[in-house]
Amino acid sequence: MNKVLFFAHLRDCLSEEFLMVDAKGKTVAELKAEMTESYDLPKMDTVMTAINEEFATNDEVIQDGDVVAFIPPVSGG
Amino acid sequence: MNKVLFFAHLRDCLSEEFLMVDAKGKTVAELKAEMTESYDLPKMDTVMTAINEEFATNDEVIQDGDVVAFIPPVSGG
Amino acid sequence: MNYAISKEPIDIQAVIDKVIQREAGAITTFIGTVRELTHGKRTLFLIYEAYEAMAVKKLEQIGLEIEGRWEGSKVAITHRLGRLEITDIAVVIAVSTPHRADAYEANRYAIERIKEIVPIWKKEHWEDGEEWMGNQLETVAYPGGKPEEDDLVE
Amino acid sequence: MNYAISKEPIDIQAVIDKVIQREAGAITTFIGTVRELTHGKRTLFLIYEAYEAMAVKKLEQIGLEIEGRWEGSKVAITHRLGRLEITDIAVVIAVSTPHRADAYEANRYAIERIKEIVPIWKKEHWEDGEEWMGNQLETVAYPGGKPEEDDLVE
Repeated sequence: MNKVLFFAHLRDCLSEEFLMVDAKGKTVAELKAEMTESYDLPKMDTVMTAINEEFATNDEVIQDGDVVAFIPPVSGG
Repeated sequence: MNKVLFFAHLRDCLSEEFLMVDAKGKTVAELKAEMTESYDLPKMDTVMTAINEEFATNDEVIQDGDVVAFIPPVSGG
Repeated sequence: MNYAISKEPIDIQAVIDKVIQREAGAITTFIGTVRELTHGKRTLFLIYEAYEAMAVKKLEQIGLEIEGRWEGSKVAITHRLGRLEITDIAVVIAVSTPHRADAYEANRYAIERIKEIVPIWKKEHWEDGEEWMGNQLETVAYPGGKPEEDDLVE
Repeated sequence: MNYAISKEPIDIQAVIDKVIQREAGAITTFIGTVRELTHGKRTLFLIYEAYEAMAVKKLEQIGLEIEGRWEGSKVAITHRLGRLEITDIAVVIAVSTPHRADAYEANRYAIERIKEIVPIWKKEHWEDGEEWMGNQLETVAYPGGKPEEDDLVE
């Protein structure tokens, strides 16, 4: 299983801080597409993805136990 | 009479922080030349002059009571 | 630790103390504060949220980038989370270097990188609404005109 | 007073407090510290001396120049006098502005102007001698080679 984290406006849309999902073997792009459709998430094309706290590319394959996070454009500072 | 102030290496050369001098009617350049000769002051060509705490040009004329200061190249900061 | 996320007000001097070194002739700090007006629009307060573990890692990465690029530099960064009022401090960046030009350049680099890669988000609250900045959603209309991200992210 | 000469150690936070404003999104500080090594030559300590009344006036002038040039900026500068040890703070410059690019540029302008027009002098003390910096006298020979002024004045 995989913990999938949401932040900022995605968290507001979902009303959840995270979901437990079986994403093993899926690419980042595949998981993102599924999530976008299932939860009607807005503007996911601007959202980056992190696996285990490091930015991941769209074709990276998710392993069992990986923590995935969707990272909207940041606005710290 | 005029108070003439010295700083940094000029103060060390003179062993005085200031001198009382009658410089009324003299230009900055004239006073500087006299002082340089009388006290054998080194490298006065790099030294700026202030009258009453403002930088003065060489041809400015000193009035009675003006406070004159010789300002070696600064090194604050 | 030179890189931190804080739910309490940031002690500026404590961040500076982390970069003091005998080889340094210059320390610069950048202090990001909450500004009241942007293009005439009045901010009431902000909320900062972060992916905390990753944010600390990314701050560390920025510090390593700087120490690799500006010789003899030392870096410390603390970013605040939670609700911030006008004039409250959101971030403090301290950089020490042997020579002063580097201290300015390296510090500027740090804040620009924070705005690129550190997972921290700011929600602006105005009199007539609220919005996560940087989200580019355009899903909420603000009668007073929506401020541009580039003008806000400081 | 936003412009000061101090014989006591400088309280950085107190200088920063002078430039806090609701319109500011950024505050930069420059902290000049006493560096131990310059081109491999070891400084033991420094003495700073000033033409105090004029120095304060010139710091004020620099502040006015900045506030005229960078809109919405606010400036405070304190310079230390007397004997300073390695890592001691010689000068603190704080500048607040609405936007961050200005805060860096205006702060950099302040330190460069201080080195041009503020009547403050630094005497370096090394193991093998001492010298007023910026005097370009070349009347004292240092076996270890005399450091260049440009490399020292920070």
